[in-house]
Amino acid sequence: MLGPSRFDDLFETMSRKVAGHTSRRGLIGRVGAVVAGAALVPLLPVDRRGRVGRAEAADAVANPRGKWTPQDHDVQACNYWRHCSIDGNICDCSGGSLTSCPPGTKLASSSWVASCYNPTDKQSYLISYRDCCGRNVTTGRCGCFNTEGELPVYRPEYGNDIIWCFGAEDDAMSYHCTISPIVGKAG
Amino acid sequence: MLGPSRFDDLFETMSRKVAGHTSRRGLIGRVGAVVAGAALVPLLPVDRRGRVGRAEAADAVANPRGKWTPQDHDVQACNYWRHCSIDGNICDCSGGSLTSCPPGTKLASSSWVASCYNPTDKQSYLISYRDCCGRNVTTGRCGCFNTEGELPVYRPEYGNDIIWCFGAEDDAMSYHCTISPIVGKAG
Amino acid sequence: MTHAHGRSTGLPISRATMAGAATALALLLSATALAQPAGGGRIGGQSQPPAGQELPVDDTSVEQAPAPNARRIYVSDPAHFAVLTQLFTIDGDKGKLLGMSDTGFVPNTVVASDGSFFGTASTVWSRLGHGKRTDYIEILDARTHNPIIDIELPKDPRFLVGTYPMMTTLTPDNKSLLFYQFSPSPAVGLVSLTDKKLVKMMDVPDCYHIFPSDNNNFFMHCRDGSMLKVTFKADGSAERKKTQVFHKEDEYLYNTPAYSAKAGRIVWPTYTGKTFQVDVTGNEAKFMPAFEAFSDEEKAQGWAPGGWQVVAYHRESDRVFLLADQRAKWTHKSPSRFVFVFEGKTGKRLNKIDLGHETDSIAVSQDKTPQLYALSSAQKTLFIHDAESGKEVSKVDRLGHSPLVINTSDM
Amino acid sequence: MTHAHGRSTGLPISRATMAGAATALALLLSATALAQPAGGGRIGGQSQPPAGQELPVDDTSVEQAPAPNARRIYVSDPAHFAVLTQLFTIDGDKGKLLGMSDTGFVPNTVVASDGSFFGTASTVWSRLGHGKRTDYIEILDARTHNPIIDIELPKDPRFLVGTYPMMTTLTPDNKSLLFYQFSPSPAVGLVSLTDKKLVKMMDVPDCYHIFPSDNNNFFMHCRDGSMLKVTFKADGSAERKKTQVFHKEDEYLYNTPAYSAKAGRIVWPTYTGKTFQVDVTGNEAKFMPAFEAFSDEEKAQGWAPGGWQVVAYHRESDRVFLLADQRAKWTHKSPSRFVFVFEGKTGKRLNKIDLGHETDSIAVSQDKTPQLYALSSAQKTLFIHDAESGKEVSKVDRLGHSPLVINTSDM
Repeated sequence: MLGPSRFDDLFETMSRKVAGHTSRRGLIGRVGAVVAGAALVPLLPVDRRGRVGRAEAADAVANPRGKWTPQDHDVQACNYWRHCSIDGNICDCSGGSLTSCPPGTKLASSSWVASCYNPTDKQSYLISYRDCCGRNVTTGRCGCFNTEGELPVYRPEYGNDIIWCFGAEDDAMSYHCTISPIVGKAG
Repeated sequence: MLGPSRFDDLFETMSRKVAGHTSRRGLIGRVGAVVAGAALVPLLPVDRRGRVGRAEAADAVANPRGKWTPQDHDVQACNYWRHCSIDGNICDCSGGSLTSCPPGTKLASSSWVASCYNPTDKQSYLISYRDCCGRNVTTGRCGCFNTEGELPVYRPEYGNDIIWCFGAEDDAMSYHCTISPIVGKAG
Repeated sequence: MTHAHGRSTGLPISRATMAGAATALALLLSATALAQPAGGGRIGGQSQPPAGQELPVDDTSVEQAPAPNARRIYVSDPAHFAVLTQLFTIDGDKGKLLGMSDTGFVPNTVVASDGSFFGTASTVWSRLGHGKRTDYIEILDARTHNPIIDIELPKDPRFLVGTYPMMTTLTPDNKSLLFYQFSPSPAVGLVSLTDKKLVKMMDVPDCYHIFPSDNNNFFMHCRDGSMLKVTFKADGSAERKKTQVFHKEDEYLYNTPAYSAKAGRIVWPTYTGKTFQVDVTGNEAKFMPAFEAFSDEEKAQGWAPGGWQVVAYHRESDRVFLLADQRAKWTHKSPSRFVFVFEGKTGKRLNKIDLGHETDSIAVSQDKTPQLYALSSAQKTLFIHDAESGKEVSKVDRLGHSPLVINTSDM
Repeated sequence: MTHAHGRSTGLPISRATMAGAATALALLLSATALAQPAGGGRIGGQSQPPAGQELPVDDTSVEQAPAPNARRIYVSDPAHFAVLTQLFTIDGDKGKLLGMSDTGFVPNTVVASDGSFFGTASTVWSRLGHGKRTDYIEILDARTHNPIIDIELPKDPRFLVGTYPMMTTLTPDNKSLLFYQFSPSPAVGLVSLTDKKLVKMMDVPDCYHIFPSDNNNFFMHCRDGSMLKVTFKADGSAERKKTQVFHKEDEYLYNTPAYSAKAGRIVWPTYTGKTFQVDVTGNEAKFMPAFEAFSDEEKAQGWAPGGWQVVAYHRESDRVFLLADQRAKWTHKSPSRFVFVFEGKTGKRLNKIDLGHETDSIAVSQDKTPQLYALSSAQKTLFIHDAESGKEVSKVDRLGHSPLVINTSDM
């Protein structure tokens, strides 16, 4: 799991614009107080691009280069709106749900928050992708590959190739699947 | 690897008929002299039924319950005549050949000898199936499932489910693929 | 601790600002506030909407499987003898995958007689396909699917063989596990799950399979066509006694007989459908009259069993289910499309079920209105049928690479 | 010892009797006579037909791969992030699979600059997906494919990330391996392959990728758009120096740049095809003028790079190969069907190759008449093209589950 020093670094260098205007220590102090007792783990991207090619995913769009178009009725499909930035297996297909890990896995203690658009109520929500870890990947069960807004690895808060099982208990760093809970509305 | 005691047991109980008419010690003595320095490892069945369903094998016959019909032109096909009793992956598809293991694998020190009919010269040959071990199975590369003359596990000299990597060096008991060398003519 | 505990009403940046140009910092802040504590307590539970927070919030958790019942099914995928394999837990009532567990090379599955746990004996290497070899037994809780017992075995024993259900088994009290050793000499390993250790390798003659008739007795089947009774003590000291020869040399018994420990019944078909039954109640092997599943006319038409697990037995109704089809000789392990149902006591044929799909293995649940499970390796699918009508009621697909073995609880 | 040594001219049972009723004993005898010795010597070699033995006899052996050349290809299959993965060795000349090696979780492949060995950094657990975690480096001989070095790493370091070729690399002398650490803080691990141990974790700022410019210097790319030069000694003590910022914040550089250590050239396209090149010869970063792969008109038509490894560089001809297609925004990792060829020095477009198939990753061989390698994850196939004409000359299929990364030797 990332320690405070790494956390500081990320804060400091979050983006070029932000870095210049932010008092790192001040922010840390405030957030630290708020989440007292909680690990200071930045919730970085948990997505893993490349695991499943769009063309390979069971419910991928016909054109691997086509525009992402979300729907709001089939939770196990890759184009379900909450999965707008998932790159992994949907836990709902493997004994979990949109918000729960399958039995025997470990919930990662960190995640990446992204904003996804619900086409039904036309609102955007913050989704905190959390990995379920400690079991081998659920090959063939709803592997998805969505890369909306995905940035390179030197911008890890938006990057999508990182295995984010670092913080799971029992050193359970193998990847199984990902849940897509809503954690708030996005503006 | 099977030790002499196991070997003796098998000899003694090879079949009900044979067991009654054979002097175990006499046979062992003679064979032992012949293969002086060689391990007394019975070359039992190395086939593993059920790894690949006939219907699933790439070049399986259309009917999984149809009669086995050998051919003499495509070494990588499951119905190549030498594979008449193979149940595993053909090494020729994975960097080996009909008689050689792929690089990095270990040749099992024991094998199972079967009689296969060559439809071209209309002769039967003894094939000594040898396992190449110590690497994970070559998934999707010429898995075959032929069960001609295959008997239950209590007749292991004809059974086909045993992983015969017991004798491979370096404790390399994982299964990779199987070669089908000719070791003689069968009658 | 749920994320609700980590949520702050005093976040210095309002959510309204999160969309737009400055999202990087905002997202990280938001995310940090939601972080789980290291080694936090129970995961899950209802989260309270934080004060002053009207936004929708999902709680997160790790599922537990429902309490196991007779319709709990475990499907093992040996994955063409890969060194990494998987075991799928399925709810037969709902036709739903409950979870999956990692297993190693040629895994053999056991299920507690009360369903409370399941586990496997399998093999791993320190570098996947090579390196240091470890044979081990891992027992998992049927609800949490977390490992509760892990026992490493000594190096020699385990029989690396296509997975047969009765080659690794539990005693009826679920306190001991028995596994078969092929090399260097035939033996049965007695493992105490209570003491979490291998007690002893018990030598046996040239016999195979393990059918525990009670907590201190098991039967095996021997090359010569007899059964062997082994009576053992807690320390692994054992006595052996062979029965009569009960089948001919050319009557080839399948590697995957059905066994109900609670009924004390072994049901064992041959390649041609002649079906032997052994009653081992009272720790004595009583050989019931064998019955022919197929008439001579049917045999002439090619009817014969075929598949991996070709037979299942329902205890309460005394019914035998036999997977069969019309086939060429020596296709005894190829899939079949039909299940024939017989009364165990009489061998009378009661039904012929057209499954409608190629099937490699069958099993039945032990409840009063049993389900018939039909597994297709090629389709990677477990089909769930009503055992009485034969009608397909549900199915679970995408079961790994080549799922082959079904285990249920004899509960 | 070959089986010839074990063959007897005095076998008590003639081969003529082997067919027929008594085959069981005969087969076993025959087989026993052919048994390999335990721990026997070199396997293989020509067997002599035994005296008085006119029967056909095959010799058995374990293959060695041919001597590696510039057309030796390694294709890594992370298998959708499975904990057991595979690395395929391919002969580009023959379009033939030479063998395969087992690798672990998110394997990162390295290939010696003279082709003499290859290896991976990956992760295993003692119970497959769980248990004790071990990060390790395994180096295998390019001909025998046997492991020659195995180094276990301390627990924290390894970056578990989708496999990028330049996140784990070798120094040009092939004596040290450098790997990236993400957590708990950014660092580069210096591993001595000579001493077979981790020398030190060298702290670095928020920078990524490792481009060794000689045996004691490497460059990284930092979040702020600069490069970082790290000069290190054998003991891992290091000095760091940042360069100018060379690209804008919204110029998103791919995670998989091309790098030729022998040319000292990094070629690094953005999502839109603007291609940066850094010359690191003499251990100084010289930024060449970036070129646009696509005109404004082409960009308006949707032309942009896309795939996993989207760029390759041929040293001798100074050519840049870019994988691209017409696409929607944010599909930068989806496969493409075309390769655009540019002169490195000028950025002049020389060719547009229609591969004829969806391609996730490309690479080129470094010989005079290079091959262009085009890997399709979905088709599990490496297509081999002539890099000049673009014509497909051969292909190797059935490469595991989802092959993604190509490694060649910069020889």
